[in-house]
Amino acid sequence: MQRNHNHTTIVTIEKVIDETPTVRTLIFSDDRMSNVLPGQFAMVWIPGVNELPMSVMISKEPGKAAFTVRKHGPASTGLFNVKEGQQIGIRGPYGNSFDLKEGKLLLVGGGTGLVPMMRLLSFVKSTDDVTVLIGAKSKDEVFFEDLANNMLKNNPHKVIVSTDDGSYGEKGFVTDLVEKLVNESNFDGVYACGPEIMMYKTVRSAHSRNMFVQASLERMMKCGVGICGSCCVGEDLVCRDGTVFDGDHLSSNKEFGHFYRNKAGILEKY
Amino acid sequence: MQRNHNHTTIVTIEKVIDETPTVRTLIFSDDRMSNVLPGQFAMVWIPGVNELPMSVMISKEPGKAAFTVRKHGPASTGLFNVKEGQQIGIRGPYGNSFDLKEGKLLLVGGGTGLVPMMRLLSFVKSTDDVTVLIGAKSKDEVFFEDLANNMLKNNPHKVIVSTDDGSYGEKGFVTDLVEKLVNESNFDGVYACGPEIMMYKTVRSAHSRNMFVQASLERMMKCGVGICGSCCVGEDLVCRDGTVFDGDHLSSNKEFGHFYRNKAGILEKY
Amino acid sequence: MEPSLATSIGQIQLDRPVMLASGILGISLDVFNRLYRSGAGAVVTKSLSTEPWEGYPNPTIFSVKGGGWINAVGLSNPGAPNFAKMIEPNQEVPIVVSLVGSIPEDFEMMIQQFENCKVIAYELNLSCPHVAKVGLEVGDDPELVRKIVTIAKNTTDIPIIAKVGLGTTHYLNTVNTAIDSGIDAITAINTVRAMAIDVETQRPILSNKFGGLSGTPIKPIALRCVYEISSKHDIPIIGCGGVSTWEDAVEFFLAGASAIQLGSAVGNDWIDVFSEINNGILQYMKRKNYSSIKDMVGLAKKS
Amino acid sequence: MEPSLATSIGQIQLDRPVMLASGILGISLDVFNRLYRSGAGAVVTKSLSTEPWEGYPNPTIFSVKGGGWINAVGLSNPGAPNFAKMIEPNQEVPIVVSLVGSIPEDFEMMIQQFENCKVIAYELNLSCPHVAKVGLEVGDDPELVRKIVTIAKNTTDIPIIAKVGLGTTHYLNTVNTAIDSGIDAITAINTVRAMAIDVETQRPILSNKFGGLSGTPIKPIALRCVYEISSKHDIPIIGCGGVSTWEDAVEFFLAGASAIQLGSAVGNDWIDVFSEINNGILQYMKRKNYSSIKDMVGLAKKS
Ligand SMILES: Cc1cc2nc3c(=O)[nH]c(=O)nc-3n(C[C@H](O)[C@H](O)[C@H](O)COP(=O)(O)OP(=O)(O)OC[C@H]3O[C@@H](n4cnc5c(N)ncnc54)[C@H](O)[C@@H]3O)c2cc1C
Ligand SMILES: Cc1cc2nc3c(=O)[nH]c(=O)nc-3n(C[C@H](O)[C@H](O)[C@H](O)COP(=O)(O)OP(=O)(O)OC[C@H]3O[C@@H](n4cnc5c(N)ncnc54)[C@H](O)[C@@H]3O)c2cc1C
Ligand SMILES: Cc1cc2nc3c(=O)[nH]c(=O)nc-3n(C[C@H](O)[C@H](O)[C@H](O)COP(=O)(O)O)c2cc1C
Ligand SMILES: Cc1cc2nc3c(=O)[nH]c(=O)nc-3n(C[C@H](O)[C@H](O)[C@H](O)COP(=O)(O)O)c2cc1C
Ligand code: FES
Ligand code: FES
Repeated sequence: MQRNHNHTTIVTIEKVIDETPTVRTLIFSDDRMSNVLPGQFAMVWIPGVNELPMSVMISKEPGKAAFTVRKHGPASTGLFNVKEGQQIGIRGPYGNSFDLKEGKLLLVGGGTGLVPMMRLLSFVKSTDDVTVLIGAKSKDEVFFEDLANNMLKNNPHKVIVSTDDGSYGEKGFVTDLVEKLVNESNFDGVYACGPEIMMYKTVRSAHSRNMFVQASLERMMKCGVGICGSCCVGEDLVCRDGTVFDGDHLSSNKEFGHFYRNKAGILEKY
Repeated sequence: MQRNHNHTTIVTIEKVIDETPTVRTLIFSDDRMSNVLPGQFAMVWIPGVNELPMSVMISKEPGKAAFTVRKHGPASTGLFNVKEGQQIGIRGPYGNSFDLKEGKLLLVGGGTGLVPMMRLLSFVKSTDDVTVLIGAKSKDEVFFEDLANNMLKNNPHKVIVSTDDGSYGEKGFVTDLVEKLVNESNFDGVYACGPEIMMYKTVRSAHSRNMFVQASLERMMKCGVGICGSCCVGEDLVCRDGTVFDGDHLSSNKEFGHFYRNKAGILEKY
Repeated sequence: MEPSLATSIGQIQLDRPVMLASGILGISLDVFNRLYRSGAGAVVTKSLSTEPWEGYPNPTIFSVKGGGWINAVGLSNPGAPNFAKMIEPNQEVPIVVSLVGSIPEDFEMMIQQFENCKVIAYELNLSCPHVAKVGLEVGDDPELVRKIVTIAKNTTDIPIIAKVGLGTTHYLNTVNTAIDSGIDAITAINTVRAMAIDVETQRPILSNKFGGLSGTPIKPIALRCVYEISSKHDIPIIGCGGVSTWEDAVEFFLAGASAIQLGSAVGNDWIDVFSEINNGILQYMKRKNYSSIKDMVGLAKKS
Repeated sequence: MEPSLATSIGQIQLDRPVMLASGILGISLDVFNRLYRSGAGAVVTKSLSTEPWEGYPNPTIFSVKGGGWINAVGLSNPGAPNFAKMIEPNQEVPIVVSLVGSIPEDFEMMIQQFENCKVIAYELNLSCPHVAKVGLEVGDDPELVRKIVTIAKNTTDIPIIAKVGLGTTHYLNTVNTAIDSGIDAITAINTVRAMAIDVETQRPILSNKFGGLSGTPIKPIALRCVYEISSKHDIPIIGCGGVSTWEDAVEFFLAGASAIQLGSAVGNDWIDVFSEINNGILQYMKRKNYSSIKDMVGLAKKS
């Protein structure tokens, strides 16, 4: 089975949705990807451009899946520019997944880190009381707020947006909100995906209060299968041991929240 | 599946039975081989000696199988000399199998050609009326007579031995007996395995009377899987298209009964 | 319009681009006929020598993990004279005669045997052990390659193909020499030297100890060789090594091969493999709107 | 008595005979510690250069049929000086430092960086592109190999291993030269040059077009190399290429290797592969009544 995952499959982009000026969702058909667990990712090949890791986004239609990509460097810009009808290659799914608790849940997502959060939402029970925090720099960069509200319409829920500049929703860092919420009440599960510093603070806030918390890490990835070593964080390989790690484990990792490795593998400070 | 068949498995010879001064049966444990169909064969590696094709002999015990080998050239002598506790390599099973009819059956075997016949006997219905002809040069070389009688003890049956020199059973060539029997009564199925000329005559006798007849051919075999070409008879590859062929098909094959290929692949007359 | 599977390898015209590789089932005219009816575009004979060879004792073939085979049949063959007589009646099948020898004159003598036969090309198997230089193959000696190709070209007007492999010399040097000497096409590649040991009995499995690795494992290597040759030279190429699906065949076309040969796949999928691959190629060509094989040869070099 | 998994490669002593091959996860001391705890007998670092290298853009790795990988990570590495600092704290893990360079002085400079580190050996990766001769690798130039081995031996007393591969020159010549120049051991083999093309988008998949084939497909080739080297030379050998089970490892021992390295298997079976193979070897040794790995090294050559 493992071996088949690793073979590249060519899929055609059927639809492209502009989420923000710099974020797009690209929809394609693929049974395997439509059924991945929250937190799992694919290695996405943009022919002639690059290959990069992408969380697998949900799609409304069965048998379909998507990638939601923010235009950034050359690889992500290449994917961002893929048009309807064009072909890309995918392999995977790779990685483990979030361990979904029941009860009172807190989901914290920033930017495209919301992708695994949306898939996590598709697994919550209708009895769960779910709070979703969406962090963004400014109003322009907010997306998936409606989607989250819509997915939770039958749940007791709150979707709170906070922008650094206060141009939309609450003003301030999303992690300040996290600290406030975990201080006020106990959550059965806290889940984070987004910028490392956001995850680091979220984990610290929840873990210091003995709440179950998990974060899905991002590192430079070349192989996605645990061979090349480029994704290591301390002794963990994000692609294979993660991407999802427990707060417990992360709290003892000396690199999480502080260092990452560049393309040559040199440790650099965040 | 095909690929797994092709991997060599090492088995230990658990028991050696002397059938005649030049024929021995070697018993080993192997689930796959214990369940082969009549006509199927294995490629048998005698480490340090050679590898040769062998019909898979039945064994009384479940999960076991055997080879019954006549000491001849270097390869078969190598196998003949394998002692209890020694290891050999096997791959397969290879080849198709006999198509067992119901009713009045005639089985014609010579020498180690009796091996697939014994396995065929293990599949006959208790209502079948079975005649087994065993051909041999002389008394010394007769084996499996008791086994055949024993296997058929609940059937209407006859086991007839004929020796070329008349030292045991009827005197003469077994093919003369075949001609006599198919002349006297109609058989629903005639099956032959043994020296090519014996099979050739048996097929001719039965096929000319429109009886269903099959023979399991022997040719030089190097690969057993349809690559090397050494086992070809006309346009057929014995290892892959056979070893069992219908009388119909054989009657139109120009080489069957007349020619075989030597180790260099040169056609030689029988 | 239905795309056409026809292809040409220089002067050699084929109805279909999938050939049977040398050494595989290539022993009788009846089998050649059957293979041709089953979809093979041409059949390459076993490599023939001046005299009959018995080859090595068994085991001569071993199946390895990953869908490949190691073989050491030892070039067993009936010899060119016997073989020529056998294929004389042939009218229909496009036969490529594979030849093996250690001195240039061997090739002259053998080609002359086939004067009365319908042969579409000769393929020189350069992976024969070198008589003078122990451990080398014929293809490792540029001077010898030059002489063999020259004598073959001088003996017949029928196209001559050189089949190269990963010997001890860089195969691209052999290709260079063969082209300089007037070769018409290149088949790449032959099997790759390999071995297998049984851990229970603790001995090499093949009677010859070493053998040639073929099938799926060598496909990525063969593909790179075709791409390398076609990037350096303007010579028709036949890709060979590990083809078992239409995708494999198309990869070779895209890398620059005008036709492919296959052998090991027959051991897994039997003779049906030819029509399956032909059909796959045809569907692909329809989808991509190609009218002939030529339309895709070498496309991967453009990117 | 329980058999011992300890082995020696010349002067190099290992607790366990299964090493992590160069380029695989070999980037951080924390990971090295984890691998050692998981059963690796030693870890070989990524091949280090004098300066940091970013390597090629993605795709840098591709999975082929038959359980293999083609990679072209382009020897990305943090550079010897950075790396040396990183492993300075190491006390416990047997680390082999792999080095890559194109001039002999590179190796002198790099080895000096590790003066304060606990390193059990240096492995010279001779599959680095040749700067002067386009298309060649360092290992294809005997004169350069001689100089590199000599300078390395003169710079340190720690054992030096040469890692060879199927370059464009016969690898046995490289082995010869390395031995003549005083090498302590040989690792055979590196990846085999290969490629993959996507039939839909019709382009080579790896950004570098060509890459190195590793894993199951190359095992029979690597095994033959180990057997060939050990048949010709009395030099300690580390077998590398396609090991994924204990049987594979034992095959290499029987062919003449004193230890093995593996890489690709980690991509399939993850880090557990080390303890699984160690256990398998141990069971085998009990069954065959061996007390040490040495008892089986080279046995297949006796038959
Ligand atoms: C598991 C995982 C899931 C991801 N999911 C998404 C997603 O759903 N949507 C999304 O927009 N982005 C996602 N990313 C991030 C994405 O893969 C890219 O890293 C990011 O888009 C920047 O890449 P770039 O090549 O365009 O930028 P570059 O200009 O090439 O690089 C910018 C920075 O990104 C980092 N980077 C480069 N390549 C990679 C790489 N292959 N992996 C990780 N970091 C890299 C480098 O450290 C570099 O400093 C995910 C990353 C991981 C590891
Ligand atoms: C499908 C099949 C099933 C067989 N089953 C049995 C069996 O159950 N018991 C048994 O004793 N024998 C069996 N044989 C015959 C056996 O494989 C050998 O061919 C025979 O024992 C003589 O081999 P040798 O190498 O000892 O003799 P050699 O002295 O090497 O050869 C004697 C003659 O046998 C022929 N021969 C040699 N090698 C082979 C080969 N690999 N395949 C076919 N012919 C060969 C040659 O034409 C040669 O002239 C079977 C053969 C086939 C094809
Ligand atoms: C059993 C066997 C016999 C072979 N004999 C020959 C031969 O006689 N001459 C030759 O040039 N190649 C010979 N080869 C090599 C094949 O022609 C081909 O180059 C190689 O098997 C790679 O193709 P494949 O992977 O499709 O099998 C032989 C291969 C096998 C498996
Ligand atoms: C992703 C990857 C990176 C590699 N990098 C190096 C390297 O830096 N230096 C080196 O000598 N070999 C390198 N190799 C080759 C391996 O060390 C090893 O020789 C080869 O993969 C064969 O072993 P395997 O089949 O067990 O993987 C690399 C292999 C892979 C798959
Ligand atoms: S991305 Fe290569 S080890 Fe994780
Ligand atoms: S034995 Fe090789 S083709 Fe039949």
